[in-house]
Amino acid sequence: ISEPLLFELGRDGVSGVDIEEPAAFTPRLGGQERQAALDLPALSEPEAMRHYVRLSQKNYAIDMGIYPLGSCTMKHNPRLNEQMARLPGFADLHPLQPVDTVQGALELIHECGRYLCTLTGMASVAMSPKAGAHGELCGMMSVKAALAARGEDRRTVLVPASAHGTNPATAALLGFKVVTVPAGADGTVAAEMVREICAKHEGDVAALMLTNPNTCGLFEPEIVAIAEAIHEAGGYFYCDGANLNAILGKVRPGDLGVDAMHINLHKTFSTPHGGGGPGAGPTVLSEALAPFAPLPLIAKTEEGYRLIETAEDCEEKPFGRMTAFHGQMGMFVRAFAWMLSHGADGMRQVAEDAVLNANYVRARLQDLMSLPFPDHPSMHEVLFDESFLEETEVTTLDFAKAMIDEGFHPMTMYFPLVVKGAMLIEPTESESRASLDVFTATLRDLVMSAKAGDTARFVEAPRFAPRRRLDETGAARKPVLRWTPPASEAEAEAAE
Amino acid sequence: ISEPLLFELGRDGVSGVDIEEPAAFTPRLGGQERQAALDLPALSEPEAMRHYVRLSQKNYAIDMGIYPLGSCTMKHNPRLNEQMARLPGFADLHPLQPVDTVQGALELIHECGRYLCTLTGMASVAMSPKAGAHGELCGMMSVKAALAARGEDRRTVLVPASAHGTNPATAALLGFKVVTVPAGADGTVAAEMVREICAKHEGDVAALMLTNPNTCGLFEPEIVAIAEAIHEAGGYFYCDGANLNAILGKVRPGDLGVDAMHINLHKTFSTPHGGGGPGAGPTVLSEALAPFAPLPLIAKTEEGYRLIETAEDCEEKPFGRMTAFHGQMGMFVRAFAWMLSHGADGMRQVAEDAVLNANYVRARLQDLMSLPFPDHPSMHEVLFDESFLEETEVTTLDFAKAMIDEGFHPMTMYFPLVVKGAMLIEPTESESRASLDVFTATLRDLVMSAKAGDTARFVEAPRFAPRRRLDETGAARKPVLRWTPPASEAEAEAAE
Amino acid sequence: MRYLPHTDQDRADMLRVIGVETIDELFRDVPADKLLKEAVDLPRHKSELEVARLMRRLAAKNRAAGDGPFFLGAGAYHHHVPASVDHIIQRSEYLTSYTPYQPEISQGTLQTLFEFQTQVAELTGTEVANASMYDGSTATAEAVLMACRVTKRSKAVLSGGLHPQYREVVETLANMEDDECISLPPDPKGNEDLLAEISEDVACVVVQSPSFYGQLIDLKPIAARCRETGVLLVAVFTEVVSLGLIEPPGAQGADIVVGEGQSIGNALSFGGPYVGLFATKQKYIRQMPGRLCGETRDREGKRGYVLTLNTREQHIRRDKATSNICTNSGLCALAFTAHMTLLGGDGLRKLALRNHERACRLADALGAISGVEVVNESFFNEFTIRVPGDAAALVEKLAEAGIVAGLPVSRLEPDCGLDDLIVVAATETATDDDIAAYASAIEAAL
Amino acid sequence: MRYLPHTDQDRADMLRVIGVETIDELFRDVPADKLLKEAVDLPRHKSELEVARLMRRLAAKNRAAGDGPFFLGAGAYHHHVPASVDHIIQRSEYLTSYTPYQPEISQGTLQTLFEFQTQVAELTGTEVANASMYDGSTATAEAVLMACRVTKRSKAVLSGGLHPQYREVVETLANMEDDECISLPPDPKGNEDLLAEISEDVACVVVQSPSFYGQLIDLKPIAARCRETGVLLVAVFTEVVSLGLIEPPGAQGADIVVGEGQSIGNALSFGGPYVGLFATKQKYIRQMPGRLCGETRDREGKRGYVLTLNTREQHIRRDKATSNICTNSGLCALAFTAHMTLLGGDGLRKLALRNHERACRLADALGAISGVEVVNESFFNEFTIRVPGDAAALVEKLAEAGIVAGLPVSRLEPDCGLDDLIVVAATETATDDDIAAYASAIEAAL
Repeated sequence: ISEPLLFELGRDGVSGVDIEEPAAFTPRLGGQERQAALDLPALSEPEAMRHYVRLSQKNYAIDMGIYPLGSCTMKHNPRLNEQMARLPGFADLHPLQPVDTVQGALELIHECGRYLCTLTGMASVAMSPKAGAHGELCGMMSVKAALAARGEDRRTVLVPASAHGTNPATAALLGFKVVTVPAGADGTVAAEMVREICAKHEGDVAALMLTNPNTCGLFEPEIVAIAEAIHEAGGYFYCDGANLNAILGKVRPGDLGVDAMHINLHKTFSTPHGGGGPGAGPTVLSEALAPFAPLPLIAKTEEGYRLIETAEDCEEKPFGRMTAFHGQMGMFVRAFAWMLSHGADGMRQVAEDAVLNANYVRARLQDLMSLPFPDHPSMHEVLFDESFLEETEVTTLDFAKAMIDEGFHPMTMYFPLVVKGAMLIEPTESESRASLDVFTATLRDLVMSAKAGDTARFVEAPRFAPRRRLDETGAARKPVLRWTPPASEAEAEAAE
Repeated sequence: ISEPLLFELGRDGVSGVDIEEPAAFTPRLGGQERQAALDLPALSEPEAMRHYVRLSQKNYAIDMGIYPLGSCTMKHNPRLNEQMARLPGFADLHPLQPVDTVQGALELIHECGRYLCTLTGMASVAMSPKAGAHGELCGMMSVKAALAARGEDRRTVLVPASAHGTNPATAALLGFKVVTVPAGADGTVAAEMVREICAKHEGDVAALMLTNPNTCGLFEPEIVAIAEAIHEAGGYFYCDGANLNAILGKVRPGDLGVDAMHINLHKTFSTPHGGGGPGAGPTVLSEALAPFAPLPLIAKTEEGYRLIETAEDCEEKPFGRMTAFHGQMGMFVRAFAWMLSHGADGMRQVAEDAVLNANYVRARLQDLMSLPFPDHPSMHEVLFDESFLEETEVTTLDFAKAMIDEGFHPMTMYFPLVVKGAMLIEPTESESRASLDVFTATLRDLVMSAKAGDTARFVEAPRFAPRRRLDETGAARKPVLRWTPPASEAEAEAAE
Repeated sequence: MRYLPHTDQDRADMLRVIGVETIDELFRDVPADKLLKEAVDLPRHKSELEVARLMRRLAAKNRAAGDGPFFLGAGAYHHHVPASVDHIIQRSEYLTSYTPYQPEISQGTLQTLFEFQTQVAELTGTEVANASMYDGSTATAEAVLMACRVTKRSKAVLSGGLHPQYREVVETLANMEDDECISLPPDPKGNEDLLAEISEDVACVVVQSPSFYGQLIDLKPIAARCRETGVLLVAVFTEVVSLGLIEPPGAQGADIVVGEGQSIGNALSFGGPYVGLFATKQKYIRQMPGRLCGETRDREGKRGYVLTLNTREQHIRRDKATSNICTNSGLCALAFTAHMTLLGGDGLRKLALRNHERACRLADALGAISGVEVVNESFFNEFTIRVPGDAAALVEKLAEAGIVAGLPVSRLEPDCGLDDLIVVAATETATDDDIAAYASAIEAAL
Repeated sequence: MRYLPHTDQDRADMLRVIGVETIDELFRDVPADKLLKEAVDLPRHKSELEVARLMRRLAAKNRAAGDGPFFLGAGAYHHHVPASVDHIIQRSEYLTSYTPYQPEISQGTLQTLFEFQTQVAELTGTEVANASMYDGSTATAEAVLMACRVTKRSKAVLSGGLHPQYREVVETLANMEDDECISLPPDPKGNEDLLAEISEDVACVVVQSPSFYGQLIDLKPIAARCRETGVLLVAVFTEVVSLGLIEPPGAQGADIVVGEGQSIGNALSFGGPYVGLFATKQKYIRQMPGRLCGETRDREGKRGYVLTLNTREQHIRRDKATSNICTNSGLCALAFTAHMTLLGGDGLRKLALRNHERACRLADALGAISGVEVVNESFFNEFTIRVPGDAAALVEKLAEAGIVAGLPVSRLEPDCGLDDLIVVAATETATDDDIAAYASAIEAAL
């Protein structure tokens, strides 16, 4: 059943809110009164509720089943954390209140940061970045600031081919030249290769941006040597923390030589993805980069917590400011509650269970699907490529869409780019063995079906979703990005 | 997709809660330690969340579409009221705290009661009944207590044929003899008929139990004369308040001569039905019955609100106690918020819109469906009978099940009993005209289809629901009321 | 008005379709002099902001249980309810659905009720349970009515350990039904001679364990005597968490087990809504009150659930119904089931142990104070203390000091010579600090 | 651990299926000396009850906006959000879904984003909007980057009425990108000479209205000058409710309109998460940052929605992407859209009028106090006052009296000679009593 757009449901004169009528007064708008029409219809509350509930039912969600998007860490979102974030003492708090009236909030941010530093073995943390990519930007800005403080204008940034797309985008945004580090045949980066590239760009190497565990789901075995190589070349080691879930409480990036790493609170620390955000990307920094962290800073003193909002107010050399205010407080509350709930023991167990689950999926599928990098154990996610579909007329995309008809969300497709038709499966620690058994049994059945030539099951998929396959090319060619009122009633009906 | 029972999902050693381990201590259970096995498996929180979310998706609900169950008043449930009921000052309050620590709660109950008395034109209210049927019991107990105080042992209670089933059940429970008042050909009760029956049972008439508007959706035109008749016979007039929504703010039952009426807060006042409760059934009483209201009573005094919990503590003659504590506080909060939100003007509009909607549905369908009582306007619900299906092989039940396939919840079927194959439609004020247009257009299409002989569309229905028609007879013949572990794995699989 | 979808234009158009000029033409069956010409004498509609402000102001006049040390039980208990439970019951699909009369589109509600019935039966050590009652007190009254139906006798004996308000509810109904009710005097220590009251003319005996005063009662000898005399044993509990640690009444021989389920999944909410549990033996199912959910198959053979044995109910049987109960406590039952699912048997045992441990520590702390006597020898998470002088005044004094100290027995049992008793509870929510604060406050107050 | 479904038995069985003995065999690529032998130095896991207790204790150390008179704005606003909005965003289907990469099973999220884009475009008087940014400040920085891409120039002029922290965010990014940034001095009254700064070498000029100080700015002459010089006008707002009453920037000729959407649907939440609004002209869509949702058809011709123009984005373009932004603010955008749907155009206008009226009354009340001067002649729901002496000290003093009096400008603009200014806001949440309390408190404090 199609749900109309709200603009097609709403009509003038209806309202979903009641607002007190002001007594007479003299406006002071200085000639800026709105002249333009404001053509936004309203729905009454019952209509609005029904509209958004009905629309919601067209979504897939973690609460409905496994969501095995590789590199996305779609784990259970505890509702305790939602409740805590809604306590008036957090939710109903203005970022610019007098600091004496927000001591609990500052304490929470400070403690949350301390936990993150302890877990990663790093010296300090910038809490304000709004999301992963923003945290990356923060990390690389601190690199740039540190280089500038050294009086150097290095421009080369090494990025492995398997990196998240945000890595080169971030480097480029800051004016760095991106040099790609090719992946080895086993899916990992060789320290020797890093050393070679550093040598080629001697004196110009600003940083290496590496994801570890990498996007093939493998732990970089030479990471310590890689860190040494980049440090010897005078560069900094930026680590993409998207895959932190695999090593939480098992390995500390700081011990590996990392200088900066963003942390996706909406992945490892379970703050809800919400259909695409909000995220939060606190960025931990080594001793070397710590002085360059952006504003604001929070300091614990004898008289309570201090909030440092201007460079004049501190001894550090902050490189500036990433955002107004202090970052994603609502996410800090959730992430901190998650850390308290799990504790040191539980977080370590999280990493172990996440890795266990990925390897279990791998063990249950490796005879039927193709594993491009069989030499290393997988960490929290397992990567297959499409060579097992070679003899069939089924593509990775078709295969993924067929999973929808079986009631599952597909895995990440066509990423990383280093293998052909990648299928990256990350079950997370939230899945029970029973859930993984059903999931892998379904995948096995699909593989058999593809190999048996039942192509229709794939190219026609999805058949049981709210929509069949959508024309994405058409959408991009002639973009329709907003609703416009139909020219006439007749046209409106024709359009349906 | 079938969702297993939690007992089939759960397993030992899993837990969805963490509980602090007590330090060593000496139990004082006096030999009452549990010896019996406690064979209840647990689910971890992610599994439990998924289980109950997936199960929820097999339900229909107001938030998904019209829920036109006649006599059930399935209206929009504002979420503000849910929020308010969860304020710690209400939700986290013990009923037996010192009264000085619960003054706000007592004030709320008292005010909520005052609103109900004002809306109904009655002298007082017993707030404690837990639901509609409980309120009925309360009302009839106060009748019995009043009769006893008069030193009379009257046993006859008049109940119209169209009454809710709870009416005769309540009267019988209290030892009254039920005498049925036949409905007139126009669906209403004639005062003359009441007078005749009273005459026949002279001196023994305890009360009349009447629903107004009645279950045919009609306002009893002779209600004032009926009230006079019962009063002249020395009986009391109990009015079933299930259909109060039709007359809220338009007519006060007290003005019509009513002595007692229960109010379903979960109907007229929108507290959520929650899949079958909890409800709340405050019962308003006339001057004549007010002294006999059950405990507890709340009195407003100069020093604050007093809570009267024992008969020794008051001047009234309470007939006893309906329940432990003070009634459905959580529902009072919601209902009071609803009343404040609507105000006197909004509540009057509610009744008008509810009546408007029912008559609109009637106007849109009366040419195709059969209206047993066309002489009176409908109030908040419209009653059809199955004579329009006479020439077809479709029953009222089939017709209702076919509505499910169209995405609607069916109306009330086979009630009231006074017409054959009753279909009772109550849209409530929450439905927009657009919603009613779609609903009635669908019903028209179904009627045409039935008349055109497309029997399969009906007898096969529902086809698109989570389940096809269920074997209710089999369920009652060999009742299986609980899960029991399968004798062996093999049997378990065979059962699926 | 934000909840009403019609515009004035809509209304006018719809009246035209109906064929009347004004809305009051549709109210023409109302006697003209009774139809109100204008709105009743109450304030006009308010914005959400105004309503919220007003309600918050009222809420702020109350002292919430979580605001400080809290030791009150006596039939309602302050427990922690997992956040996920509240999330589940707020799902539109559960919250805004009706009684599952159309089972094909109500399998969510029905399956959870089936799970509920199974959990309750297992917890209470009985064979079957219904889909919930209003609360513990009304469930107790219904149990007495059912016992009268089963035994065709009309006399009930109520133990002196029964919650006084439960007793009043039973007495009120019995009185109205012209049944006989023998209520034994208040019995803090659980040493009344109940066996002496059990004889062939009695329909049932009603015993609460843990008793209102916290005392654990051995039901087995009572059950034995009941069996001999054809009397039904109705066992009552107000604290369902106790079943995690103590022998369930069904296993001790009770015929009907009823109780309050609030402790699992449900907020205190100043006394309601709660969820009454009702369980009994398979052979009595056709005499049970309330709704029952049963397993069945659909046309394609798939397992499904329906409300069943409806012929007991009033919308079919009318004046021959087993009870006038119609509504159950569906959403509270769902909360119970969701919480119970998170706990499981092991979790409940752990929770119960933690409760018992807290209560033992509290008893030790209070018992150590000169002048304070712990009355009960065995108890679960609740017990009675004797204090010098007027207990009610002491509780008020402690409330002013921020401590909710328990229930002075005289509040519910005036004029019984029990003015020096306080019923005191400690759940998992009581911290060591809370217990210490109570002890020092009571010491200071004496 | 309540969130982890495995039992130790499950783990052992699964390791056997995998074919390893211990979990650490799966960690064998980690250098042995780096693999932690035991848990890090943090406390062990806590029960939900303990976590809730700890978090509540922290929350109780803060003074919530609703706790008393509150007049602080300056980029974040204390509004009432309807309860239904929060209910909607807590639906599992919205809350626990990912970015809609699989459109066939994400139509709920996608359609709401399409509704969001339409609402934002209409509100701002522009042609198209994206599916949201992190917040207003980062949206402003992205607007400057986009203007540089469009004009192929690299100099931005920032008005002195721009929020100081927005200015810093733009400056930080410009500095890092080696772009030039001309920031005009703080301009409380809105009388700076911006036109003089606009010339052919400028990529964009960034103007906020209502300004940080509350002043309403006429954008039309600035837009005209921009058109003459090929400069893009980036219009900024921090209070989206103002668009209900004042002429939208798009209609005044702005090329890019960015702002903070928090006021509609979103809590203050100590500064985040918020929702950045970003709108521009149709011709620039391929230069826009952030996600875009577009209408299309499925295989059967049914209308549906997809993320579109992804080729701008970093997972395709990598180092050629228009922005490094990946996440949007989806759930906050949904809250915005749900609240905006309840309001509609009329409701927003009424809400805006109520805000303006409250602010006018506050201005009258404060302006009447001797020594207090209202700086702005025109404003929406926020304005600046000048007080005798140190504004920061005064605000602290009033906070002790329970009144959150506004933002002392010196907190964000130290050493600018603006130590006597306070930015003050009044929304629909301010009652007459609140306003009176503020006025008498400030009078007493002076």
